[in-house]
Amino acid sequence: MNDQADRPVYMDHAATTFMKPEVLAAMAPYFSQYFGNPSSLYRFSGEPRKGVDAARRQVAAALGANPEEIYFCAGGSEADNWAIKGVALANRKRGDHIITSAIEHHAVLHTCEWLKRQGFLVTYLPVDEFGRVDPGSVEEAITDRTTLVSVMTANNEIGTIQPVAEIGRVAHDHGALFHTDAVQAVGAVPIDVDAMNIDLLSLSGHKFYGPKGTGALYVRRGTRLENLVHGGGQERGRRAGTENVPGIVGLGRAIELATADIEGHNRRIAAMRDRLIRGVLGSIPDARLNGHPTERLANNANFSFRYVEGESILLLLDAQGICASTGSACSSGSLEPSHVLLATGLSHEEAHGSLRLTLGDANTEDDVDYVLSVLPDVIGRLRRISPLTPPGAGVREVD
Amino acid sequence: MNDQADRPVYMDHAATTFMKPEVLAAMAPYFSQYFGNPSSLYRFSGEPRKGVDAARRQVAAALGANPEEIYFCAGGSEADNWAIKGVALANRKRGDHIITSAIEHHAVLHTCEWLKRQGFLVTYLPVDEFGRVDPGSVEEAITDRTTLVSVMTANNEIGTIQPVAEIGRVAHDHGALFHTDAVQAVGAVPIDVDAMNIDLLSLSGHKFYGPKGTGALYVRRGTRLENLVHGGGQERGRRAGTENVPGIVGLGRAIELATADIEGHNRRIAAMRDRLIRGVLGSIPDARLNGHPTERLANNANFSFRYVEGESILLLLDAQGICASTGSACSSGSLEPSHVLLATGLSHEEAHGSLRLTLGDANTEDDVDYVLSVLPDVIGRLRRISPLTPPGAGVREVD
Amino acid sequence: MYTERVIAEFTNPENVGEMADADGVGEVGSPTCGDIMKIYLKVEGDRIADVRFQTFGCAAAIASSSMATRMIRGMTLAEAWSLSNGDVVESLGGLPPAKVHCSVLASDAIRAAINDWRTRQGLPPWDAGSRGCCGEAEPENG
Amino acid sequence: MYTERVIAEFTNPENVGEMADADGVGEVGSPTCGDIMKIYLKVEGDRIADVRFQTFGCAAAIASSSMATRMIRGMTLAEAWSLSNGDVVESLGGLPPAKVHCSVLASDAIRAAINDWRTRQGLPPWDAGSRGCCGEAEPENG
Ligand SMILES: Cc1ncc(COP(=O)(O)O)c(C=O)c1O
Ligand SMILES: Cc1ncc(COP(=O)(O)O)c(C=O)c1O
Repeated sequence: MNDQADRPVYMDHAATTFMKPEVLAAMAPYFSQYFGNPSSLYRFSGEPRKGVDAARRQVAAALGANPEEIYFCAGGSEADNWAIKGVALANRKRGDHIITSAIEHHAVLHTCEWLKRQGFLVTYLPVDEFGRVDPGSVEEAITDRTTLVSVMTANNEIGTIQPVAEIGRVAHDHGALFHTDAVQAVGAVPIDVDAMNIDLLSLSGHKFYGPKGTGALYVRRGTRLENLVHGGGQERGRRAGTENVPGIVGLGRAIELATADIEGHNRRIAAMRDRLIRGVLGSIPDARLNGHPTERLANNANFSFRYVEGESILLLLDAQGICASTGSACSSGSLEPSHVLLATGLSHEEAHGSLRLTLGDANTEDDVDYVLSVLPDVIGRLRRISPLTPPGAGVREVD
Repeated sequence: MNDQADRPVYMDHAATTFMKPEVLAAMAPYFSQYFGNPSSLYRFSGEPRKGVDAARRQVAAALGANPEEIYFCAGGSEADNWAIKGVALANRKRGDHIITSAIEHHAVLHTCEWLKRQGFLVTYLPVDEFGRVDPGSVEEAITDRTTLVSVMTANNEIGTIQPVAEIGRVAHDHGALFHTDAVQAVGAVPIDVDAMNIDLLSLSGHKFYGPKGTGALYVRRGTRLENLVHGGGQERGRRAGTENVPGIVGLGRAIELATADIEGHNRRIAAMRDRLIRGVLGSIPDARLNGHPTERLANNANFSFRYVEGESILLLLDAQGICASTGSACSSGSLEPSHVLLATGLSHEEAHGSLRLTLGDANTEDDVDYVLSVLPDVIGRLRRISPLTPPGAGVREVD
Repeated sequence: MYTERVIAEFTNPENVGEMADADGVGEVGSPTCGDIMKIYLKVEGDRIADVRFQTFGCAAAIASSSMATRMIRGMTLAEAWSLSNGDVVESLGGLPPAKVHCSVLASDAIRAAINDWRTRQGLPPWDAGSRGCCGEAEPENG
Repeated sequence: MYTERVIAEFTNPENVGEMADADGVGEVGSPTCGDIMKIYLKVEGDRIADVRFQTFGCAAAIASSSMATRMIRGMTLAEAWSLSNGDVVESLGGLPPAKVHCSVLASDAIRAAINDWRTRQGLPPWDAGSRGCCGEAEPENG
């Protein structure tokens, strides 16, 4: 064990990010000073209301949308649930068929499962070995009864970026709405809801250095959508609940920062990522990169290491002060391999041996060096324990 | 106009409260230092996880519940939606009837309307002139098909406290579950979920000096409940979404502070409230107190002033630096009088002329004096404009 | 939500009060709708020599009454008749969508007062159309 | 989620490796389940003289293998047979509910190795029951 646990080398930014000081600074006045309810009539509500309005403009600007098309909510999961149930239920008279992909986040997949239990039909599109959805497969799956196509902008595990504009085009050609879960994409993939044919888009503040428990749903004007949370008239009657003013203000500031220079940000992060990928594949045999070689998020590196299991890798890395993630999740009775990796054609064994390293704004080249110095030995140790390791396999000598 | 707008005499604590410094202090380390995802495996998740666990214990302690029965969510509205839809849908095979009251918050009423559109039957119990539900009326309304009774602990407009223990008893006697919206009650009404026969209870952080955008649902062990937000396995698989750790920690600290000395707090606040009520009724003719004379929240004073309309009162008070609220809400085309006041038997005119003053921890006796010095003149001015004012009516001379 | 002009007009309304010897009186609205507006006219020749109002209602209703009465003072009855609610809204620097009906009420009350004067004069009332008070709510968004 | 003892056992496991001249070998699990455990026994008389394991799996699986092999070294075969997964969990200071199956796998692997030894000796295998690997998930709450 080392004692870096409090300030480890954090490479799990796809899980959540720290909040930037600028974001906290923007939020600060709204906790106890401008604490009023933005919907109230008195002047004391002016500052909170201005804060919320400004945040709405900031989010809209980041997406190429109009402020009136932005609805604040409590996170990416709520936004996904709302978009998918909301469209499905509001358009039920028109059709009962929904198309999504096999590699969506559980917030989308479990919502679709719920809709199936309510009598809807759901098609799960397959992906290729890199995790890409073929827009042609949407064309094949879509019918007169299809009201919604939901495909994520970028995948949270393997980082693969989808051809959303083309998928949206197919949806529109057939009169269906197009929703995209952009929770991982904001700040990394430039978004223009018009150019990308997007009718609904989910995002989540804590994925781009904003506050946890904040999110937004973009809803194109005129879209038929049922409410998910009923009650008061907040968010123009579409999402009840006293507005989380500090959170909304923080979300606005965070998205502004995250989208100010996506290209420059990606260049810096991708350079580290590429060195990480080259270093890992160069020093560890029987390793593969999961996801797309080029159409991937700048911060995402996802590997499969044969003969070993992901949680073990994670915990040995943790013992060395490195925070990472794996697609191998624990449920009672067995390890659940990542549905995303299986959908790309990996075997269970390969899917179990996955490691996700996701870079962020606080990472340095030193962090990459440190991971590259630790990881080969970690994989080597676990392979020496594994009954699957063929004699001789293990760790390549680094030259 | 005075220039107190930035720091007005704030008497709208039922709408929202400022956040206490202790609460912000508790949250502070979790924004950017202990920012990790509490569900992750590495040690860096330890602090966030401990923070969430401690908050769960704090909320449980405030309700006489077990920590495993507390589920965090994003606010009172979400908690109400979740409880009511969740129980109704999960128990649909057993029954399709729900009982609630005519004076619930819109988060409950609009949720019930939604369920009606899904084919459920809803009974709205009447209230007496003080806004109380008669447990006997629950007994009359309940049938074999009733799966849920939902009656709020205390009303947000008129402050009336309901006989929840008795209502819960009737529900249980007939095999129905009992939910209560305690959003206004936490910190003012001592809660014991067992003694009060409560199966589900909603609360919202920003009503007791905690963070906005935080809430919790208490769910008695073994209660059949569908999820509202589907997705990841957070909150033991019942409420998806990356945990809002700072918000949860703040909610925990706030509820601990709010319930540390409910009796002492109520004594102090009720003394101010009673002076306010006496002063208003003593100086303004044709005024009445809405709600129950004794079974009411310590901080709530709600009046009807004949011949005048609430929004006008509000804006004239605002011009004098006083923040208050009215049941007279504006919707397109007409003024919507409060459904709560109408349910207590008020005429439209009386319901339109309502004013709610809700005290809080920062209010002082001076604030009460100030309101008492301003309000009679405000009502007098509006009455002089009103065609309804009978000759001679207006403001009683204060002696 | 209100413009400064609305707030100023509301907090210091003009032409407030009853007029005992009015030549024409118009009242519209009801307590159920939440607004009642009563306009009193003093007519000299075909001009409005004096005007007063009494209003039960929200800030927008009071501001609209005050503004409308200021606007029609000195007008001919025909000019006052053709004052549209849009003119009132414009003079107030705008009203929130949910409050536009208050300005409609003001012009309705003026027309009612003018027709009351005409009736008292034995003239046939002009055709005011019927706009009701509790209009249907327009969906705010989509 | 893991106790310190689990982490310690996992990061520094004992008895790791293949045993070329084992007297009994037991393997349970599958890559599909995500855990494979292989136990090698050296038997002298009716006692376990030496023991090795190889495990593909999570930290709990590796820690359980290490702990179980340490516990049975020196035991009679009958004693080792009756080692329950609960004994292993206890020695580890507890396992999260979702991970208890890993300890079951460890005692299953030991029994498989013992029966392999018995079969090689021409003895009838003891009855191990059948516990499978991918157990049904218990609902966590309510
Ligand atoms: C009684 C009651 N229930 C529910 C709510 C909704 O809570 P929130 O606005 O925090 O979602 C409120 C407050 O607005 C309330 O007073
Ligand atoms: C692609 C994707 N969608 C949805 C979510 C859910 O977002 P949240 O946890 O903020 O609710 C996440 C992250 O957890 C995600 O990565």
